[in-house]
Amino acid sequence: MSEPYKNVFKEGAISSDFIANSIAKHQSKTDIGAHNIFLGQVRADKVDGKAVCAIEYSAYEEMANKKFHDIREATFDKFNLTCMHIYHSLGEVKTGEICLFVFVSSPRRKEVFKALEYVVEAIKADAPVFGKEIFEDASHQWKVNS
Amino acid sequence: MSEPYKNVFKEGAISSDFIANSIAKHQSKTDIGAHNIFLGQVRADKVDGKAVCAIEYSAYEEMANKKFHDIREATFDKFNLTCMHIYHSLGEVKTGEICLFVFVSSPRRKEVFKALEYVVEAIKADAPVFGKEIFEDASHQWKVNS
Amino acid sequence: MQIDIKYFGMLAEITGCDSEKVESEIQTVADLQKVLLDKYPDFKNKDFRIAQNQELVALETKLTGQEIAVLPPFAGG
Amino acid sequence: MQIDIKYFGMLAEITGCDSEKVESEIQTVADLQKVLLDKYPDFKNKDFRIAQNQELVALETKLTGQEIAVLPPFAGG
Repeated sequence: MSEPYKNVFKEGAISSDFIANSIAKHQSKTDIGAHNIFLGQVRADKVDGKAVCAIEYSAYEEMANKKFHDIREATFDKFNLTCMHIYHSLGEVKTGEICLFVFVSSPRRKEVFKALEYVVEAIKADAPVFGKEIFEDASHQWKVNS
Repeated sequence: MSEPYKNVFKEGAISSDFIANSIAKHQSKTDIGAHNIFLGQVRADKVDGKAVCAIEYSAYEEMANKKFHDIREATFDKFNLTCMHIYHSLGEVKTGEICLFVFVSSPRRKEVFKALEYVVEAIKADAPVFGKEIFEDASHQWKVNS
Repeated sequence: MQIDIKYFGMLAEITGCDSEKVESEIQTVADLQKVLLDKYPDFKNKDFRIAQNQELVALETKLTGQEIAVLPPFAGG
Repeated sequence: MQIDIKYFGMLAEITGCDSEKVESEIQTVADLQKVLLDKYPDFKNKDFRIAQNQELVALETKLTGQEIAVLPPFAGG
Protein backbone atom coordinates (compact mmCIF):
# COMPACT_ATOMS: atom_id res chain seq x y z
CA MET A 1 0.00 0.00 0.00
CA SER A 2 1.85 3.08 1.21
CA GLU A 3 5.58 3.53 0.75
CA PRO A 4 7.73 3.02 3.82
CA TYR A 5 8.59 6.62 4.56
CA LYS A 6 11.30 7.47 7.07
CA ASN A 7 9.88 7.70 10.59
CA VAL A 8 10.52 11.15 12.09
CA PHE A 9 8.81 10.39 15.40
CA LYS A 10 10.59 9.71 18.65
CA GLU A 11 8.91 8.62 21.85
CA GLY A 12 9.15 11.38 24.49
CA ALA A 13 11.39 14.45 24.60
CA ILE A 14 14.40 14.93 22.32
CA SER A 15 17.52 15.05 24.50
CA SER A 16 20.40 17.47 24.15
CA ASP A 17 22.72 14.45 23.87
CA PHE A 18 20.78 13.25 20.84
CA ILE A 19 21.19 16.70 19.27
CA ALA A 20 24.91 16.76 20.08
CA ASN A 21 25.38 13.36 18.53
CA SER A 22 23.59 14.51 15.39
CA ILE A 23 25.86 17.57 15.15
CA ALA A 24 29.01 15.48 15.71
CA LYS A 25 28.06 13.12 12.87
CA HIS A 26 28.40 16.01 10.42
CA GLN A 27 32.10 16.59 11.07
CA SER A 28 33.00 14.20 8.28
CA LYS A 29 30.97 16.23 5.76
CA THR A 30 33.62 18.81 4.99
CA ASP A 31 31.68 20.54 2.22
CA ILE A 32 29.32 21.93 4.87
CA GLY A 33 29.97 25.52 5.98
CA ALA A 34 26.78 26.32 7.86
CA HIS A 35 24.29 24.45 10.02
CA ASN A 36 20.99 25.87 11.21
CA ILE A 37 19.01 24.14 13.93
CA PHE A 38 15.47 24.82 15.11
CA LEU A 39 14.34 23.44 18.45
CA GLY A 40 10.75 23.62 19.64
CA GLN A 41 10.51 23.67 23.43
CA VAL A 42 7.32 23.16 25.46
CA ARG A 43 6.28 26.42 27.13
CA ALA A 44 4.63 26.70 30.54
CA ASP A 45 1.80 28.83 29.14
CA LYS A 46 -0.79 30.03 31.63
CA VAL A 47 -4.51 29.64 30.85
CA ASP A 48 -6.99 30.95 33.46
CA GLY A 49 -4.24 30.95 36.05
CA LYS A 50 -3.20 27.33 35.45
CA ALA A 51 0.22 26.54 33.94
CA VAL A 52 0.83 23.92 31.26
CA CYS A 53 3.13 21.24 32.68
CA ALA A 54 3.42 18.99 29.60
CA ILE A 55 2.14 18.42 26.08
CA GLU A 56 1.08 14.95 25.04
CA TYR A 57 1.67 14.58 21.31
CA SER A 58 -0.18 12.22 19.03
CA ALA A 59 -0.17 12.02 15.24
CA TYR A 60 -1.72 10.41 12.21
CA GLU A 61 1.67 8.80 11.84
CA GLU A 62 1.47 7.34 8.33
CA MET A 63 0.20 10.60 6.85
CA ALA A 64 2.61 12.68 8.93
CA ASN A 65 5.64 10.68 7.80
CA LYS A 66 4.48 11.09 4.21
CA LYS A 67 4.09 14.86 4.76
CA PHE A 68 7.54 15.10 6.35
CA HIS A 69 8.87 13.24 3.32
CA ASP A 70 7.12 15.69 0.95
CA ILE A 71 8.47 18.66 2.93
CA ARG A 72 12.01 17.23 2.71
CA GLU A 73 11.72 16.76 -1.06
CA ALA A 74 10.30 20.24 -1.63
CA THR A 75 13.01 21.80 0.54
CA PHE A 76 15.84 20.03 -1.29
CA ASP A 77 14.29 21.23 -4.56
CA LYS A 78 14.11 24.85 -3.42
CA PHE A 79 17.41 25.25 -1.55
CA ASN A 80 21.01 24.13 -1.97
CA LEU A 81 21.27 21.87 1.05
CA THR A 82 23.79 19.15 1.88
CA CYS A 83 21.52 17.45 4.38
CA MET A 84 18.40 17.78 6.48
CA HIS A 85 17.06 15.98 9.54
CA ILE A 86 13.67 16.25 11.22
CA TYR A 87 12.60 14.66 14.52
CA HIS A 88 9.30 15.16 16.32
CA SER A 89 8.23 13.83 19.69
CA LEU A 90 5.24 11.61 20.36
CA GLY A 91 3.80 11.07 23.81
CA GLU A 92 4.51 13.26 26.80
CA VAL A 93 7.00 16.12 26.64
CA LYS A 94 7.34 18.21 29.80
CA THR A 95 7.69 21.99 29.86
CA GLY A 96 11.28 23.00 29.14
CA GLU A 97 11.88 19.85 27.08
CA ILE A 98 12.43 19.69 23.31
CA CYS A 99 9.61 18.35 21.09
CA LEU A 100 10.88 19.32 17.61
CA PHE A 101 14.41 19.20 16.17
CA VAL A 102 15.01 20.40 12.61
CA PHE A 103 18.58 20.45 11.32
CA VAL A 104 19.64 21.79 7.89
CA SER A 105 23.18 22.07 6.52
CA SER A 106 24.65 23.69 3.43
CA PRO A 107 27.95 24.89 2.04
CA ARG A 108 26.60 28.47 2.43
CA ARG A 109 24.81 30.26 5.25
CA LYS A 110 22.23 32.14 3.13
CA GLU A 111 20.65 28.83 2.17
CA VAL A 112 20.25 27.43 5.67
CA PHE A 113 18.34 30.45 7.02
CA LYS A 114 15.74 30.34 4.24
CA ALA A 115 15.51 26.56 4.23
CA LEU A 116 15.07 26.16 7.99
CA GLU A 117 12.24 28.68 8.22
CA TYR A 118 10.56 27.06 5.22
CA VAL A 119 10.74 23.59 6.79
CA VAL A 120 9.48 24.69 10.22
CA GLU A 121 6.54 26.64 8.77
CA ALA A 122 5.64 23.69 6.53
CA ILE A 123 5.71 21.30 9.50
CA LYS A 124 3.45 23.59 11.54
CA ALA A 125 1.00 23.94 8.63
CA ASP A 126 0.97 20.49 7.03
CA ALA A 127 1.93 17.77 9.51
CA PRO A 128 -1.05 16.05 11.16
CA VAL A 129 0.34 16.19 14.68
CA PHE A 130 -1.89 16.92 17.66
CA GLY A 131 -0.99 18.27 21.08
CA LYS A 132 -2.86 17.96 24.35
CA GLU A 133 -1.71 20.60 26.83
CA ILE A 134 -1.80 19.10 30.30
CA PHE A 135 -2.19 21.46 33.26
CA GLU A 136 -0.91 21.08 36.79
CA ASP A 137 -4.36 19.95 38.01
CA ALA A 138 -4.48 17.20 35.32
CA SER A 139 -7.09 19.08 33.26
CA HIS A 140 -6.22 19.63 29.61
CA GLN A 141 -6.90 21.60 26.45
CA TRP A 142 -6.02 20.91 22.82
CA LYS A 143 -3.24 23.01 21.34
CA VAL A 144 -3.77 24.79 18.00
CA ASN A 145 -0.87 26.20 15.97
CA SER A 146 -0.96 29.93 15.32
CA MET B 1 40.09 52.12 30.08
CA SER B 2 37.69 49.90 28.17
CA GLU B 3 34.72 48.21 29.84
CA PRO B 4 35.11 44.52 30.62
CA TYR B 5 32.89 43.10 27.88
CA LYS B 6 31.90 39.45 27.97
CA ASN B 7 34.51 37.29 26.21
CA VAL B 8 32.95 35.36 23.31
CA PHE B 9 36.18 33.68 22.27
CA LYS B 10 37.05 30.06 22.94
CA GLU B 11 40.39 28.46 22.19
CA GLY B 12 40.04 25.89 19.40
CA ALA B 13 36.92 24.24 17.99
CA ILE B 14 33.52 24.39 19.70
CA SER B 15 32.53 20.84 20.66
CA SER B 16 29.10 19.27 20.23
CA ASP B 17 29.14 18.55 23.97
CA PHE B 18 29.53 22.24 24.69
CA ILE B 19 26.53 22.95 22.45
CA ALA B 20 24.47 20.20 24.10
CA ASN B 21 25.28 21.57 27.53
CA SER B 22 24.20 25.03 26.43
CA ILE B 23 20.88 23.65 25.14
CA ALA B 24 20.28 21.64 28.33
CA LYS B 25 20.76 24.75 30.48
CA HIS B 26 17.66 26.29 28.88
CA GLN B 27 15.25 23.62 30.13
CA SER B 28 14.58 25.67 33.24
CA LYS B 29 13.48 28.66 31.13
CA THR B 30 9.90 27.55 30.56
CA ASP B 31 8.80 30.75 28.83
CA ILE B 32 10.93 29.73 25.82
CA GLY B 33 9.07 28.09 22.94
CA ALA B 34 11.68 28.26 20.17
CA HIS B 35 15.45 28.05 19.91
CA ASN B 36 17.43 28.76 16.78
CA ILE B 37 21.09 27.80 16.52
CA PHE B 38 23.62 28.72 13.86
CA LEU B 39 26.85 26.75 13.59
CA GLY B 40 29.70 27.76 11.33
CA GLN B 41 31.76 24.75 10.23
CA VAL B 42 35.16 24.91 8.52
CA ARG B 43 34.87 23.78 4.90
CA ALA B 44 37.54 21.84 2.98
CA ASP B 45 37.49 24.37 0.13
CA LYS B 46 39.80 23.65 -2.80
CA VAL B 47 42.05 26.38 -4.18
CA ASP B 48 44.27 25.48 -7.14
CA GLY B 49 43.77 21.81 -6.38
CA LYS B 50 44.83 22.09 -2.73
CA ALA B 51 42.25 21.52 0.03
CA VAL B 52 41.95 23.66 3.16
CA CYS B 53 42.65 21.48 6.19
CA ALA B 54 42.17 24.09 8.95
CA ILE B 55 41.51 27.76 9.61
CA GLU B 56 43.61 29.56 12.18
CA TYR B 57 41.52 32.34 13.70
CA SER B 58 42.87 35.50 15.26
CA ALA B 59 41.06 38.63 16.36
CA TYR B 60 41.42 42.15 17.61
CA GLU B 61 39.90 40.74 20.77
CA GLU B 62 39.07 43.90 22.73
CA MET B 63 37.32 45.49 19.75
CA ALA B 64 35.63 42.22 18.76
CA ASN B 65 34.20 41.66 22.24
CA LYS B 66 32.90 45.24 22.20
CA LYS B 67 31.33 44.63 18.77
CA PHE B 68 29.77 41.36 19.94
CA HIS B 69 28.37 43.30 22.90
CA ASP B 70 26.95 45.98 20.58
CA ILE B 71 25.42 43.30 18.32
CA ARG B 72 23.79 41.66 21.37
CA GLU B 73 22.32 44.95 22.53
CA ALA B 74 21.01 45.87 19.07
CA THR B 75 19.47 42.41 18.65
CA PHE B 76 17.67 42.53 22.00
CA ASP B 77 16.33 45.96 21.03
CA LYS B 78 15.02 44.76 17.68
CA PHE B 79 13.59 41.34 18.57
CA ASN B 80 11.64 39.80 21.44
CA LEU B 81 14.28 37.37 22.71
CA THR B 82 14.57 35.58 26.02
CA CYS B 83 18.28 34.96 25.66
CA MET B 84 21.21 34.93 23.27
CA HIS B 85 24.67 33.34 23.33
CA ILE B 86 27.59 33.82 20.96
CA TYR B 87 30.85 31.85 20.90
CA HIS B 88 33.65 32.15 18.35
CA SER B 89 36.82 30.11 18.08
CA LEU B 90 40.36 31.45 18.23
CA GLY B 91 43.37 29.46 17.08
CA GLU B 92 43.22 26.39 14.90
CA VAL B 93 39.90 24.84 13.87
CA LYS B 94 40.15 21.82 11.55
CA THR B 95 37.83 21.20 8.61
CA GLY B 96 34.56 19.69 9.79
CA GLU B 97 34.87 21.38 13.19
CA ILE B 98 32.65 24.18 14.51
CA CYS B 99 34.10 27.72 14.72
CA LEU B 100 30.97 29.81 15.43
CA PHE B 101 27.99 29.04 17.68
CA VAL B 102 25.12 31.51 17.87
CA PHE B 103 22.08 30.58 19.98
CA VAL B 104 18.89 32.66 20.27
CA SER B 105 15.71 31.79 22.17
CA SER B 106 12.27 33.35 22.34
CA PRO B 107 8.72 32.54 23.36
CA ARG B 108 7.81 32.61 19.63
CA ARG B 109 9.43 31.10 16.55
CA LYS B 110 8.97 34.09 14.21
CA GLU B 111 11.37 36.10 16.36
CA VAL B 112 14.20 33.59 16.44
CA PHE B 113 14.45 33.24 12.66
CA LYS B 114 14.79 36.97 12.09
CA ALA B 115 17.05 37.48 15.11
CA LEU B 116 19.50 34.68 14.28
CA GLU B 117 20.07 35.82 10.71
CA TYR B 118 20.52 39.39 11.92
CA VAL B 119 23.15 38.34 14.48
CA VAL B 120 25.11 36.11 12.11
CA GLU B 121 25.20 38.74 9.35
CA ALA B 122 26.31 41.39 11.86
CA ILE B 123 29.11 39.15 13.14
CA LYS B 124 30.34 38.50 9.59
CA ALA B 125 30.27 42.22 8.76
CA ASP B 126 31.39 43.90 11.98
CA ALA B 127 33.56 41.60 14.11
CA PRO B 128 37.31 42.07 13.58
CA VAL B 129 38.11 38.38 13.31
CA PHE B 130 40.67 37.09 10.84
CA GLY B 131 41.08 33.64 9.36
CA LYS B 132 44.15 32.01 7.87
CA GLU B 133 43.20 29.06 5.66
CA ILE B 134 45.87 26.40 6.02
CA PHE B 135 46.32 23.96 3.15
CA GLU B 136 47.49 20.36 3.26
CA ASP B 137 50.99 21.40 2.11
CA ALA B 138 51.23 23.96 4.97
CA SER B 139 50.86 26.91 2.59
CA HIS B 140 48.11 29.38 3.48
CA GLN B 141 45.84 32.16 2.28
CA TRP B 142 43.78 34.73 4.18
CA LYS B 143 40.05 34.20 4.24
CA VAL B 144 37.71 37.06 3.31
CA ASN B 145 33.96 36.99 4.13
CA SER B 146 31.59 37.16 1.18
CA MET C 1 -19.83 0.65 0.90
CA GLN C 2 -17.94 0.13 4.17
CA ILE C 3 -15.79 3.10 5.20
CA ASP C 4 -12.96 2.82 7.70
CA ILE C 5 -12.69 6.13 9.59
CA LYS C 6 -9.85 7.19 11.90
CA TYR C 7 -10.30 9.94 14.52
CA PHE C 8 -7.54 11.99 16.14
CA GLY C 9 -6.98 14.33 19.06
CA MET C 10 -10.01 16.18 20.38
CA LEU C 11 -12.23 14.40 17.83
CA ALA C 12 -11.28 10.95 19.14
CA GLU C 13 -12.15 12.33 22.57
CA ILE C 14 -15.67 13.14 21.28
CA THR C 15 -16.21 9.85 19.43
CA GLY C 16 -14.72 7.82 22.26
CA CYS C 17 -12.81 5.70 19.74
CA ASP C 18 -9.74 6.00 17.48
CA SER C 19 -11.43 4.38 14.50
CA GLU C 20 -14.69 2.80 13.42
CA LYS C 21 -16.28 1.18 10.38
CA VAL C 22 -19.33 2.89 8.91
CA GLU C 23 -21.64 1.11 6.46
CA SER C 24 -23.07 3.72 4.13
CA GLU C 25 -24.19 4.67 0.63
CA ILE C 26 -22.51 8.09 0.80
CA GLN C 27 -20.67 9.35 -2.27
CA THR C 28 -18.65 12.41 -1.37
CA VAL C 29 -16.65 13.97 1.46
CA ALA C 30 -19.57 16.40 1.99
CA ASP C 31 -21.90 13.43 2.54
CA LEU C 32 -19.48 11.98 5.05
CA GLN C 33 -19.29 15.30 6.87
CA LYS C 34 -23.09 15.31 7.17
CA VAL C 35 -23.08 11.75 8.56
CA LEU C 36 -20.43 12.70 11.11
CA LEU C 37 -22.27 15.82 12.26
CA ASP C 38 -25.48 13.80 12.71
CA LYS C 39 -23.74 11.05 14.64
CA TYR C 40 -21.53 13.38 16.74
CA PRO C 41 -23.34 16.70 17.40
CA ASP C 42 -20.24 18.00 19.29
CA PHE C 43 -18.33 18.03 15.99
CA LYS C 44 -20.38 21.14 15.09
CA ASN C 45 -18.24 23.39 17.29
CA LYS C 46 -14.99 21.89 16.07
CA ASP C 47 -12.79 22.81 13.20
CA PHE C 48 -11.98 19.58 11.35
CA ARG C 49 -10.68 18.43 7.97
CA ILE C 50 -10.96 15.12 6.20
CA ALA C 51 -8.08 13.16 4.64
CA GLN C 52 -8.49 10.35 2.15
CA ASN C 53 -5.48 8.16 1.44
CA GLN C 54 -3.38 10.47 3.62
CA GLU C 55 -4.17 13.64 1.67
CA LEU C 56 -6.55 16.40 2.73
CA VAL C 57 -9.54 16.43 0.41
CA ALA C 58 -12.21 19.00 -0.52
CA LEU C 59 -15.91 18.53 0.20
CA GLU C 60 -16.76 17.68 -3.43
CA THR C 61 -14.18 14.85 -3.58
CA LYS C 62 -15.63 11.40 -4.22
CA LEU C 63 -15.06 8.83 -1.49
CA THR C 64 -13.18 5.77 -2.73
CA GLY C 65 -13.69 3.74 0.41
CA GLN C 66 -10.01 3.69 1.23
CA GLU C 67 -8.30 5.16 4.31
CA ILE C 68 -10.35 8.07 5.68
CA ALA C 69 -9.24 10.22 8.62
CA VAL C 70 -10.97 13.07 10.43
CA LEU C 71 -8.38 15.58 11.62
CA PRO C 72 -8.59 18.40 14.18
CA PRO C 73 -6.32 21.47 13.87
CA PHE C 74 -2.63 20.63 13.60
CA ALA C 75 -0.37 21.45 16.53
CA GLY C 76 3.04 20.07 15.59
CA GLY C 77 6.33 21.64 16.69
CA MET D 1 52.93 62.53 19.12
CA GLN D 2 53.63 58.84 19.72
CA ILE D 3 51.14 56.48 18.12
CA ASP D 4 50.73 52.90 19.18
CA ILE D 5 49.67 50.85 16.16
CA LYS D 6 48.39 47.27 16.17
CA TYR D 7 48.46 45.07 13.05
CA PHE D 8 46.35 42.01 12.37
CA GLY D 9 46.17 39.05 10.02
CA MET D 10 47.79 39.45 6.63
CA LEU D 11 48.92 42.98 7.58
CA ALA D 12 50.90 41.71 10.57
CA GLU D 13 52.45 39.23 8.16
CA ILE D 14 53.66 42.15 6.01
CA THR D 15 54.89 44.31 8.89
CA GLY D 16 56.49 41.35 10.65
CA CYS D 17 55.12 42.60 13.98
CA ASP D 18 51.82 42.73 15.85
CA SER D 19 52.32 46.30 17.04
CA GLU D 20 54.77 49.15 16.94
CA LYS D 21 55.16 52.69 18.17
CA VAL D 22 55.46 55.43 15.57
CA GLU D 23 56.72 58.93 16.44
CA SER D 24 55.00 61.35 14.14
CA GLU D 25 53.40 64.75 13.62
CA ILE D 26 50.50 63.34 11.64
CA GLN D 27 47.02 64.75 12.30
CA THR D 28 44.45 62.55 10.60
CA VAL D 29 43.72 58.98 9.64
CA ALA D 30 44.55 59.92 6.03
CA ASP D 31 48.00 61.05 7.15
CA LEU D 32 48.50 57.77 8.97
CA GLN D 33 47.44 55.83 5.89
CA LYS D 34 50.10 57.68 3.87
CA VAL D 35 52.79 56.90 6.46
CA LEU D 36 51.81 53.21 6.40
CA LEU D 37 51.85 52.98 2.61
CA ASP D 38 55.32 54.60 2.55
CA LYS D 39 56.67 52.31 5.23
CA TYR D 40 55.02 49.12 3.91
CA PRO D 41 54.68 49.24 0.10
CA ASP D 42 52.92 45.84 0.15
CA PHE D 43 49.95 47.49 1.91
CA LYS D 44 49.09 49.07 -1.48
CA ASN D 45 47.56 45.83 -2.78
CA LYS D 46 45.66 45.19 0.42
CA ASP D 47 42.23 46.23 1.49
CA PHE D 48 42.56 47.65 5.02
CA ARG D 49 40.62 49.82 7.46
CA ILE D 50 41.75 51.77 10.48
CA ALA D 51 40.18 51.65 13.93
CA GLN D 52 40.75 54.23 16.66
CA ASN D 53 39.65 53.34 20.19
CA GLN D 54 38.09 50.16 18.80
CA GLU D 55 35.85 51.89 16.27
CA LEU D 56 36.41 52.06 12.53
CA VAL D 57 37.18 55.64 11.54
CA ALA D 58 36.99 57.62 8.28
CA LEU D 59 40.04 59.13 6.58
CA GLU D 60 39.22 62.68 7.73
CA THR D 61 39.04 61.67 11.42
CA LYS D 62 41.62 63.36 13.69
CA LEU D 63 44.04 61.04 15.41
CA THR D 64 43.88 61.34 19.20
CA GLY D 65 46.96 59.23 19.87
CA GLN D 66 45.00 56.49 21.57
CA GLU D 67 44.64 52.88 20.49
CA ILE D 68 45.04 52.57 16.71
CA ALA D 69 44.62 49.32 14.79
CA VAL D 70 45.08 48.50 11.11
CA LEU D 71 42.60 45.82 10.08
CA PRO D 72 42.46 43.54 7.04
CA PRO D 73 39.10 42.22 5.75
CA PHE D 74 37.01 40.47 8.39
CA ALA D 75 36.58 36.71 8.17
CA GLY D 76 34.65 35.74 11.29
CA GLY D 77 32.22 32.86 11.42
